[in-house]
Amino acid sequence: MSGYGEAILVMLAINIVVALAGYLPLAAGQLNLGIAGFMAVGGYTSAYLTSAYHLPMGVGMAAGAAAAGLLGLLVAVPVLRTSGIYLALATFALGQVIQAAFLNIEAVGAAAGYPVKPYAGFTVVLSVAFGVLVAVLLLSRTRFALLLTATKNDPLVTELFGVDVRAIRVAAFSLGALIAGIGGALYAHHYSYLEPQNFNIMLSVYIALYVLLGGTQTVAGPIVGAAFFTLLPELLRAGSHWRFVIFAVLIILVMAVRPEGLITGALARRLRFGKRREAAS
Amino acid sequence: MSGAVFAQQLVNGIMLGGIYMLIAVAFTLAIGVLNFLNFSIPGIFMVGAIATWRALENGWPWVGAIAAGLLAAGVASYLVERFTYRWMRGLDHEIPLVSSLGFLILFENLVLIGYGSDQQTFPALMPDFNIRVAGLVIGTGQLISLVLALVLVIAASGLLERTRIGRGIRAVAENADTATILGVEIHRVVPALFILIGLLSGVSGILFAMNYLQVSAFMGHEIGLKGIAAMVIGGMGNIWGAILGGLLIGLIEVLSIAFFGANRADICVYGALLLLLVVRPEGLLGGSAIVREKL
Amino acid sequence: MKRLGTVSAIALLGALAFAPAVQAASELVIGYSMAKTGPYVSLANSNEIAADMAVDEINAKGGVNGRKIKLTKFDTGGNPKDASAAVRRFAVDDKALAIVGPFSSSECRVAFPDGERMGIVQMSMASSAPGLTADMSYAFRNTVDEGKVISDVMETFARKKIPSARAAIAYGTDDAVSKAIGTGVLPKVFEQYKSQVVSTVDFSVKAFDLSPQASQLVQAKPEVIGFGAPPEMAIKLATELQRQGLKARMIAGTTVADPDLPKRMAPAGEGFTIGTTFFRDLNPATKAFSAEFEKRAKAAGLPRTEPSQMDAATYDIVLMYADALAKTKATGDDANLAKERTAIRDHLAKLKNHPMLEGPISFGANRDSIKPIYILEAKQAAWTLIDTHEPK
Amino acid sequence: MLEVENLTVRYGRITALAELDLAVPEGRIVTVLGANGAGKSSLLKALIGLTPIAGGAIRWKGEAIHRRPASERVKAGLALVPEGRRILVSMTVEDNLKVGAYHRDDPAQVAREIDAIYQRFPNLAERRFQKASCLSGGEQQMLAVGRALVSGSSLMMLDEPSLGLSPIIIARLFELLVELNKGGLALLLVEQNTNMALSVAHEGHVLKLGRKIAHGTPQQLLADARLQEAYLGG
Repeated sequence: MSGYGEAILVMLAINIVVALAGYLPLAAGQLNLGIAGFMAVGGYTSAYLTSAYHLPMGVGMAAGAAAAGLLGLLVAVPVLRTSGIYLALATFALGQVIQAAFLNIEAVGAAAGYPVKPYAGFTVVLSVAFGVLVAVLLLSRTRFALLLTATKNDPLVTELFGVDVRAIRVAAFSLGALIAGIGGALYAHHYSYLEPQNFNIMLSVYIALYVLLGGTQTVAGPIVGAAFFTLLPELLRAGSHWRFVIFAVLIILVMAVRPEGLITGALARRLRFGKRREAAS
Repeated sequence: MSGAVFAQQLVNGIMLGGIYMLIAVAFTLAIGVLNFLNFSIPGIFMVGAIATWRALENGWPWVGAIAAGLLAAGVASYLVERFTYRWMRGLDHEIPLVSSLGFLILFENLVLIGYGSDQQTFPALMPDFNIRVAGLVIGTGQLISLVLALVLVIAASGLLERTRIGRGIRAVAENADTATILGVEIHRVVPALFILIGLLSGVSGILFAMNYLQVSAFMGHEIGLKGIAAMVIGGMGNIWGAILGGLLIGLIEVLSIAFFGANRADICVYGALLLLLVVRPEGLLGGSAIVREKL
Repeated sequence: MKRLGTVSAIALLGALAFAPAVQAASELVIGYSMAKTGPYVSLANSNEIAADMAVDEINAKGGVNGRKIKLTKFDTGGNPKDASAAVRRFAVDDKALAIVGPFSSSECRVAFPDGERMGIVQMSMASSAPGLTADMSYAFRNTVDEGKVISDVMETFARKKIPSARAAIAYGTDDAVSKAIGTGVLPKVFEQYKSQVVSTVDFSVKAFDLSPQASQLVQAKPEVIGFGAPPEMAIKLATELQRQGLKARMIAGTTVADPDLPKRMAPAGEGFTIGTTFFRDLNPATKAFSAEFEKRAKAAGLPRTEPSQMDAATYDIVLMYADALAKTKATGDDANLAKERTAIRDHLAKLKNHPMLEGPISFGANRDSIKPIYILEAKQAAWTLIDTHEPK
Repeated sequence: MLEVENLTVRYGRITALAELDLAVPEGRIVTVLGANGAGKSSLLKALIGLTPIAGGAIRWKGEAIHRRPASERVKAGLALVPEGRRILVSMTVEDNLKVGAYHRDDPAQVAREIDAIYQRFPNLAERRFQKASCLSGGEQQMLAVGRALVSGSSLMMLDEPSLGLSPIIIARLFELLVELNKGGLALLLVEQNTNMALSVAHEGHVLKLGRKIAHGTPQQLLADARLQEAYLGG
């Protein structure tokens, strides 16, 4: 494969991981605008443990994921008292606070950034991303996924069925944070350098866009969304500096034509049904 | 810190708050009435300022240039309504958000292509645009923004409270279906509101350019984020809250810079926002907002 | 079936788009990592003109080793991830011998380790964050140490007896270079020149309101303010200081070396003094370069037509590469690529007082360049040369 | 005055109303009866313009109005008192009434009519500057009717006005409706409270699962087995 192709696939893999991190809470109706913050926690934790204590990269990544997940759990409890747009804004504030905090932590270089020693190459990044994808796919076939949708569509009725809606929400939010931590760790070890400025609000917003543009109803949605945002600017390279203008117009048009996202549940069912039909014939 | 410096810092904070107010009001109108976190507002803010700057560069008189800036901002906001809100009314509140971000990217990149990423110098209205009282320096431009923000908000509040279109807007804010059966023309009220939001953002952008003598493609980012914080702190949907929130954010920012350094300012500002959202999500003046139930 | 067709069409499209660029074997390829989109577009757009100028000049004289030079370009948008993709593309797909760029320090931090793993030289024209090339061997920067530059500014002040007993420091906290200047470089330089630091203020490089910082500076009444941040912030601070009524001379290193700066900050910037590595009216060569650059920039419709320090550095990087290709007799053949790339590195690392547009250039132990520093003062909306420090 | 021909309303694949014919002559009270899901609310929403129609025609004073937006239909003289009242609780009582007169251009006349409503409902007058959320259910219904009145309508459509009200309040409400009708206002009354509705109406239609199954005077309908069937679902 070409060097450029590899580089793009790595970007895509990391973007799919963080898109899945945004997808889980969104499937339960929570817009997390602080995913970049959780990525930063995962990335910095793994980078620090592997660089300062020479732990193996796998251990560092696991610790990064755990740290991000734990922070998610800690903030989910108070933050999930709010809902809808309030939650989106609370997570936005949280992401800003985390970014500002890393600007002040001298142990990881503060504004100067932090070099990351162990290197995660093409194979490592793609394997880990694939693992995350499979895990989320398996999760989506369990009762949990059903509860996420139910929680999103009608929390009151879901509660009446004896489901602890709050626990479902907290779980979705924390799991998303954990996956964001994995994404951040992959970023850290592949790109070998962390700066707080990398984890800004626009990154969080773009991740939310991956999911919303792709569709929040199936796991395929965030994947397609991440691919759209990763590959389209590359395909538009010929357009030189007009490429982001074309890109923006495409976002607006896609949302106008398919406001529920590119991949809706109905479309996914039709595709799956079609596949079965093909297999049968 | 001496008393004189502290007094100057208070003035600085209030003046900065004056800049945040108008943009916070624009956000609060979009959220309060339409339940729409309109991310294109920082872009419209920038469009208003850039258009004014271009007109001035082309030798237009001040009044004409400002009119051009306001027109550009109004048109930009109308476009956002036409291609985001109108097509997606009644869907999840995240969806127009995505398209409004598309517009932010669009506006910024168009300006980037046209005029580059450099900050451009905005001509000064007069050589020393300041008032000096008892050792305090007060920016006239900022003072005008502050007063204008208050006047515009009183006007907007009056418009909402006392006029027919204002009642229509409030009716739509509470329940679009009910407003429809009462004969409110949603297809007119909503675009009108968007144009109002665009004009407020545009005024804010132009005042910003006059005060800080600069325009650039990304000028709306920082102020947009602070504007959102100000809106939430005051209470979403409450225009008086936006005023209070703008002032508070301005003061928190300036005082935290003065006491703890610029590195800590964002922690203070957004930490306050986070704390408020956890403790009192409806905001400081949330009780009397345009509408509460549906958020 | 139909779906299969669609899927394969998309796959084909993707394969086409991401396929390596095919090159003619007769050319020597140099990669150019540039930022045509994103936050650095204005500064980096003009670099491209300088790079093209250098390539055109070399090829007009018959190229190198009997072959033409070919510059393959990749737009990073100022984004570290794209700078990393650029290195891979140049090294693997384009079989480039060396890489011009990347532009910013953030990009270098990610792209340099990649270049190290792939064994290909990169040379940045703008990155000046300290310590970026430590632990590397293929990473070069045609930029100078900010500590040296600012110390030269103070040396000039001492020579010319410009008052600088009371000093203040103003710097950006959320940018690596700015913070290093504010917390590392400036305190040391002021101590060395016996200036008392009476106030230190910091700000975010994204800030637009510097009134709280200016109020603190006004209170401290310094004679000279050491400044570490991008040029935009210099304009903001100078304007705000003038508004609050402080007259003090600001000094800075290469981070603010924008040819248009005095014009953009006028009249607030009067007396602003910087050290830089390029001055357009220095000699016939720089004047000729500037004239040709201006012509091309106008033709390209760029807003700024006067070459900056980064433009001159880019031009010199291409010329240094051409020289290295000639001296190492590079062929660009696949079989010898790795060896030739390393030979280029070894040649460049040994460069001493090599005559270039910017003046004689050498590379130090950490492969950052050592070259003359020109001290410029803003007078009546233009830079004037007040002193030159040749490398020792 | 109002003529409905072949009206069909669909939500996706579900047909809520099929080929309905109906007329409300000037000054008359017409009631539409039926169980839950019979299509009564869909009919009113289609008439006011809240739900698009899938077929048929709606004529108002001889003119086809089914392609016009709701705001124009209100302006032309149609008013709807929706199910559940739909009072704007974030606004004051007075503002609710003023929104009712949204499209009217004669503020002085509107002010007089609002005063008349206050005289009729002293409870509302007492709370004119308070938020409508502080009103009781009965007061809210009066406000909803008042709001429809100030729109200057000549046909008032009411969707289940008696729902959730005490018998005393219901009785007062129907007294009021009869009085308004005597003043010349035509009414289209959708009710589950069959007896109450038929006691005031001039004629009635019975719907079942979106189709009309009976039509006649109250006396005819009360004697008609199909009315029982509509509710018992037999």
